[in-house]
Amino acid sequence: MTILLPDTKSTEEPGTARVLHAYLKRDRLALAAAVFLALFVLAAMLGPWLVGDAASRLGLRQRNLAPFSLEQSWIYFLGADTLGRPILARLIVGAQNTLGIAAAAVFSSMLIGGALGLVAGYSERWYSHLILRLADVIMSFPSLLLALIVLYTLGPSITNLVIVLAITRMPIYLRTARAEVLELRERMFVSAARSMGAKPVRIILRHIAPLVLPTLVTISAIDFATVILSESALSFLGLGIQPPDFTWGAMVANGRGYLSTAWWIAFWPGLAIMLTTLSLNILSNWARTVADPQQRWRLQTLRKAAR
Amino acid sequence: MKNVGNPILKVEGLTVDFLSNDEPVRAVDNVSFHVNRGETLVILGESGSGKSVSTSTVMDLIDCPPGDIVAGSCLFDGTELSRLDADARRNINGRRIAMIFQDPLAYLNPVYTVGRQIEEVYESHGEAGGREARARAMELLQRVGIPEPETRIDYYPHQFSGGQRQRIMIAMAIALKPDILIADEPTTALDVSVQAQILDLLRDLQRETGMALILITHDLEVAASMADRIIVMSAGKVVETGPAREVFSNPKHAYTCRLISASPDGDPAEASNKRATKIGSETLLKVEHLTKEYALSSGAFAPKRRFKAVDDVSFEVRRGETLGIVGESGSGKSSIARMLLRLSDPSSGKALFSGEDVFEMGGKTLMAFRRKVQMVFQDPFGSMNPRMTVRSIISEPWAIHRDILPRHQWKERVAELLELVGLKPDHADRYPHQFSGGQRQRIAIARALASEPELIVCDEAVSALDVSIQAQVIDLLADLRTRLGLSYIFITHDLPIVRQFADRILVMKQGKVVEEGDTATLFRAPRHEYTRGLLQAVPKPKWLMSENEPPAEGADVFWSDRPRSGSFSG
Amino acid sequence: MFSYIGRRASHSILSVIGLLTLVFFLTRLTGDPSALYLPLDATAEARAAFASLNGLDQPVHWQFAEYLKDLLQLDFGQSLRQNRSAMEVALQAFPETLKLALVAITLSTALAILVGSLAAARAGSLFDRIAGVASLAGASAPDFWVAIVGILVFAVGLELLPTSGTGTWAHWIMPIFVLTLRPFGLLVQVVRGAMLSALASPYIKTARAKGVRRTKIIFGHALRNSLLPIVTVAGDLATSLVNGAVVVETIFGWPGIGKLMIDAIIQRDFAVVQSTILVTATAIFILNIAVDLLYAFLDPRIRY
Amino acid sequence: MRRTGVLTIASAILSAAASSAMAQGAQEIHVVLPEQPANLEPCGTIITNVGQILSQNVVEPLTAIDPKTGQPQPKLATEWTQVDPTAWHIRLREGVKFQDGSDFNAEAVVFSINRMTGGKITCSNNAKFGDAKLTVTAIDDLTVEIKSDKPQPILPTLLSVVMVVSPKTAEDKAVNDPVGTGPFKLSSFSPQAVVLEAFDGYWGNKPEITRATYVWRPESSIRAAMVETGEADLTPSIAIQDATNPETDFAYLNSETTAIRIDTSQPPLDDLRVRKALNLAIDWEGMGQLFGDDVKRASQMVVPGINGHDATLEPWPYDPEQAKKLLEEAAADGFAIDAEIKLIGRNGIYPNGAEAMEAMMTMWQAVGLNVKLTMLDVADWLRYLQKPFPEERGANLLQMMHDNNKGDAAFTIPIFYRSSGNYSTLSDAALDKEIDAAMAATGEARTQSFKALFDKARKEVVADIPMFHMIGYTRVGPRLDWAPDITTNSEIPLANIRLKD
Repeated sequence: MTILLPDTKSTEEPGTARVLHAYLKRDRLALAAAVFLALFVLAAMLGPWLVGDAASRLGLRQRNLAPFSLEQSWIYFLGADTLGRPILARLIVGAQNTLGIAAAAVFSSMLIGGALGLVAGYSERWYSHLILRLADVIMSFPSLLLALIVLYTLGPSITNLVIVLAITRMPIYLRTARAEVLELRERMFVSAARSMGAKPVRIILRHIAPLVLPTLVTISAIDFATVILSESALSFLGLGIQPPDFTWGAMVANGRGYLSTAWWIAFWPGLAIMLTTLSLNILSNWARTVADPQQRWRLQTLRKAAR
Repeated sequence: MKNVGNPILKVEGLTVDFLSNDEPVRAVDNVSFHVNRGETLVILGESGSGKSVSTSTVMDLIDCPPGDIVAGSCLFDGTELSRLDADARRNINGRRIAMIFQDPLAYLNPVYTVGRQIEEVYESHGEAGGREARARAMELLQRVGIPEPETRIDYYPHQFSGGQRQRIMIAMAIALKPDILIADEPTTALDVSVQAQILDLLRDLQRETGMALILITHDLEVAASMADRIIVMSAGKVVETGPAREVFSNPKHAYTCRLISASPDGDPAEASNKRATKIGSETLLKVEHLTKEYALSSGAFAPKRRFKAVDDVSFEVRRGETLGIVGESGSGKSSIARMLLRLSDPSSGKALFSGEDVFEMGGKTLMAFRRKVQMVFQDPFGSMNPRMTVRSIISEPWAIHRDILPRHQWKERVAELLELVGLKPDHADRYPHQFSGGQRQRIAIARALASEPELIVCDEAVSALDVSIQAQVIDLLADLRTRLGLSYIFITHDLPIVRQFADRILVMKQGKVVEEGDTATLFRAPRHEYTRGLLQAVPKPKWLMSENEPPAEGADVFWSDRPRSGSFSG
Repeated sequence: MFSYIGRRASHSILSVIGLLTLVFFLTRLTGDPSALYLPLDATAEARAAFASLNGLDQPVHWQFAEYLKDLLQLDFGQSLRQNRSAMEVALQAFPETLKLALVAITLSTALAILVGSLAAARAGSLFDRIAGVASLAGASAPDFWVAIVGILVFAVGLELLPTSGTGTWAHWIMPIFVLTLRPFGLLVQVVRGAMLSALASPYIKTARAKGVRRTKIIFGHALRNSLLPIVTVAGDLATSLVNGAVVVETIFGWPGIGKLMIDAIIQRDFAVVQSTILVTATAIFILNIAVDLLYAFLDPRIRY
Repeated sequence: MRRTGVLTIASAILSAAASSAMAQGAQEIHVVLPEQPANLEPCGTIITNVGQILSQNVVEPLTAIDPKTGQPQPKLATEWTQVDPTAWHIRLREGVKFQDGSDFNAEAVVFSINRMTGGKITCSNNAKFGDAKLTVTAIDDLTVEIKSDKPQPILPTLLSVVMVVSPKTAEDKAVNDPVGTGPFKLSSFSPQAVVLEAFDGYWGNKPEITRATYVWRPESSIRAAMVETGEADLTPSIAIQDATNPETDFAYLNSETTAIRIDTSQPPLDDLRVRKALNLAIDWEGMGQLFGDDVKRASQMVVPGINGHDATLEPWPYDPEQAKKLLEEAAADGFAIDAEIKLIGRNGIYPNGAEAMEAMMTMWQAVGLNVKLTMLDVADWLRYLQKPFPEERGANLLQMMHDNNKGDAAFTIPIFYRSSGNYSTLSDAALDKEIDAAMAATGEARTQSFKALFDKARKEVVADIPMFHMIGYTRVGPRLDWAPDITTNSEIPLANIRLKD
């Protein structure tokens, strides 16, 4: 704490829903981002119920239907794709795969990377060196090669795509977790626990992991965006999700050939990706501000005293 | 020399808020003070009293928002500061008013050489540049007592000791001979002997330049030894003001009285000691020839140097006894604690606990030992996991040692322990950061007690606390000793505290024990030169020193006995 | 210092060996190249001849032993596709990628430092918000999408820039723009965050108390201390760029190593895959050491 | 916002740079190909991107196929006679020189054929000869004799893949610096471009173009844009959606036929009714939309112009009701029509290939078949295409495309329908016999036999679902006077390209 902030305890604790809500309302951009994300997540969850099988219904005679035409039903409001399927419906259904794949990949890479990072940071035995070298190897292993290997040996499926993305993102969490542990394990409460006779497993799980987690979660928000983008880059190269499954990334990749003739095919999913990743980035910025006692005031309604 | 002319700085009715979601937090409330040329004004207060905020306002260091200057005026040399534009105020900073801070390592830019940082003062005010600035910086370093300034000028802050860094800060502050020097807790992080040197330096410089000195401190002795006038702040308000001697000898405000009486040795030491009444004859812990060596590598090709942090230390603790281990930073006292708790391994030596060598223990014996010996750490916040509730913190020993207490009794026992250390049972569901420093240390003690230990090692356990809190925690420890028959190893750099509390004292210097004896004897007739030095480094009140005369040794019985109050160890 | 570099080098060599081993065996899980190199109607004999000609009929561990033996003699194998040494192919492509990567990372770092510092200095201002959203928006769009739209707009629509290819400096503009977007967006965030925390540091108070000018506080003190996290992230981003900007290289016809690698992977040109990975891994290892040395240069407290 | 910023700066400075980049010499053309040629080995000219650069430009074959009749025409060979069923005499053109100055003669032809068949290099063209063993001898300076171990009635057709190279070419190593007799010689080959320059000593007519630069971009829209902006003059194989300008974009029937292979050995696909239903369930007119208006519905695996193509053979109509009925009948007979059928597609097989598979999957599902699409990478897909097929493949339909540009159905029928055929899932001894007979026949008998076989395949066997004879789109810049044809997929003879003034 610097001299400039009085050493008084704040009467409120950030973390309660009410306060977070107030902070969110103060930052309109973050609020908009949260609303967007909530919408997308809702769409992902309710998608099938909302649009039924419209997303895969062929309409070969309304291929590349332009958007905003009101002659067709509302579902064609954003136009139709190369097989005449309504883009709106595909966006809604695609949200499920897109967000699901990214969430699963981010979660598993955070879990595995974080766990390995905890071990590598806390222990100085041979296996922590092995873990570090492994991280090095993964980091210089081209993700495209990995994608191809998995595609070929395990076959195309959503699970396998998640495996590829999770493995490629893992070193980030591993390195971050390790760096945090290196610092945390010197902290006094760890010494205190050791002096009480706590075993390493207890120290790692009970004392260190809960403090590493917020950092990892912050990274994961940005990583979520990265994963959505790398998934779409894989689709561009033909190594991503395979038809008939699709994601927004795959929709952009498939529509790219029509950018000059039917821009809407690649535009809407591209916009969806952009808004999602942008929202995540904005929200993670917001969360960082909330978590930082030096900056938190920016989100508060500063009420001046009466003069 | 004192109180001549108009005040160089006059602060009137200053009120500063910090804004947040709720009601603004009033950091400074209607504070007025002034300082004259050549005078030393001490602002005394405990943490959170708002003493730093008022001077930071003068320096335009408060960011608004979240700060909010509600009212007040700062009249500097006849100019109202709040009417000046940013550039004019910048020009005053460093040239006419300078400031030094508590933690010079943090307050010096780590990536620039100290020379460059001093030269920057000249450059920023267009006073000098290039060679000239460098020459003047070198002169300054010389003046503040940095050895070999020609070479050290190109060193980085981290390459200096704590005292030297503060000297460098001072050099920077006096570069342009300011009218006022504001020193914000300048010696708090320093050892007693270094503190004395820095205070001497400040006094000398003040005499040379005739500047006014505003010293902000929570330390009664430092305040007394420097102050011409004193203002005492509490909760953002000025509660007492007046000439130093008057305030100290005749405190009027209740807060000031409490502050002065709370200092650990407010009453004559021998009368109010909290030492053990019954000491058993049974030896609980016997340490023999304990040594800890570190290998220092100073470069790729240089041979490894060896450094003994603890050098052949032997001592005994009897059941029911409190052993004080005293030393300045780097004396090896904390290394002993870490080794005894098996947090690090000794290079050689033995420690027999109830007859068994601690360092040979393993498995079950070690677990049993961990139950019987507990540690209370210096920083009560750092020693508790911020993500755990008080309940899980206190019950952690039971989770580790499954045989102490069945799980269904945990809740009840936590409540008992909280009451035992003077907290409420319903505090159990809160988190550490919701407590004050003293309360946190009580929680730490409750946790230590949870495993029903026989020996508690307190490593600077009260050093981070405010004076008034220190006394309460010591009282608690003494009380628990009587009630539970505990033994303590009490490690501190603060002589007066051990004087009250320890039965026997070990004085350490550079890893070696230089003196050992029972408390009363050691304080009455210190045998070793180092011990004497430590006792004498405690600052003496200014009004007992004659001008131009270095502080006399043992000038006044009352004040030489009067301890330094709470301080951080470096 | 030397011992540090030595230690790092030995770690990296271990990692590279591990990497090559892994790549060797895993690529061979991806199927038989003969199917790709011979016409669909080639006979079984032709396939067998192809396999024995290229040593693909041996057991995999035997092939690996051969590969290691050749490696020791600095023979990195022949490219099946290109009829020449695989290493020659990789080394020809690598400088093209390196050129792009260096320009892109330098440009994005420089711009990000400028924009991020100004945003942090005026945190909460309109400029801060616009800079934040605009840079993030750039970083949030799929790069191939930006690239194609860029070509359609600037080359086809406005006829300002060449569509693709190499040659004049005008050919650099769009690839660099696309490559810069994402690093720039991420770095602006990093710079802003690092600057905000640096500006809240105690030594900034000291500088203010000394009467140092605001621009000098921002760029001299805060920025100088923020460089460490910036270098860390920029280093990571540079690593991924050095690994090849596949999408940009593919779309703009830039003959770099990323495009080479993806072609080699899809075509099962194993020797080229191995050689490109060896080249990029070595480059990344050198880059990492350079970043570490830069740390020590930037922060006098860091000594190896 | 950023873009407009870039725009204003760019517009001020760049127009000059951009236009200079597009400036081209009068006699020089730029061709942009979809893919980088991996190498320039003249023995690999049947690979599209190699052939489009080298074939007829740098190296020339002994014979050339007439795109209209499918009959071999003289090139470096002027005459040929079959002396007995296993031997042919080939008369060579006189006065031809290689680009390195050596003479073209019988020795050179012997060298070239031996180099191709020798097995020391990987030679794609050699595959056209199947497992035939050739012995080549020089009879005199300009006559060679080619003997084979079994009758080769269409040897002159096969000779169109024999690219003659200078005898100085390395015999045991694939090369990237081919030397042939063509009107152009290789000037440079870098990862960015291939440059050809006119060869002064060419035996035939001097081409108008003196220099040609080949570059490559995989994105069709970018290639189209390059021709539009004048950066390039010609690009083959643009996607249908990019062929928007009737002035520059030429559609031509190429030799490719798309189809789905039905694995007749796996239930329920072993039932003829199910196979017919598969053909009837597709909305062919709607599907055609995916491939452009000029696309031609296919009833057999070869395009018109190929010896054996039956122009009277009707393609399957769209009749979902009939399909459902057939499936009901099959189900009634105990065929598990609800079993999962894997539809195996290949990434990037042809433009809109994945979309076509998605559409067909949906249509089959609509008639009640449980079809599930899996898109595979080339190498993975090949395992299903070629024998030996994977053991546990289950019922499967395979997306494929067949390219017969060699004038004769002999390059199609045996591999698809004979039990020994590499892609064949059939094992019908009677059919095998019929095919063998057709292969040995010559003249009109050969044509009629092949036609009969295609009829049988369409009506009785139904081992595949022929889709379309594909249309290629090529964008040709306004400077050029040239139109693509069926051969454009394998060669772009620069000598045929004229420049408008």
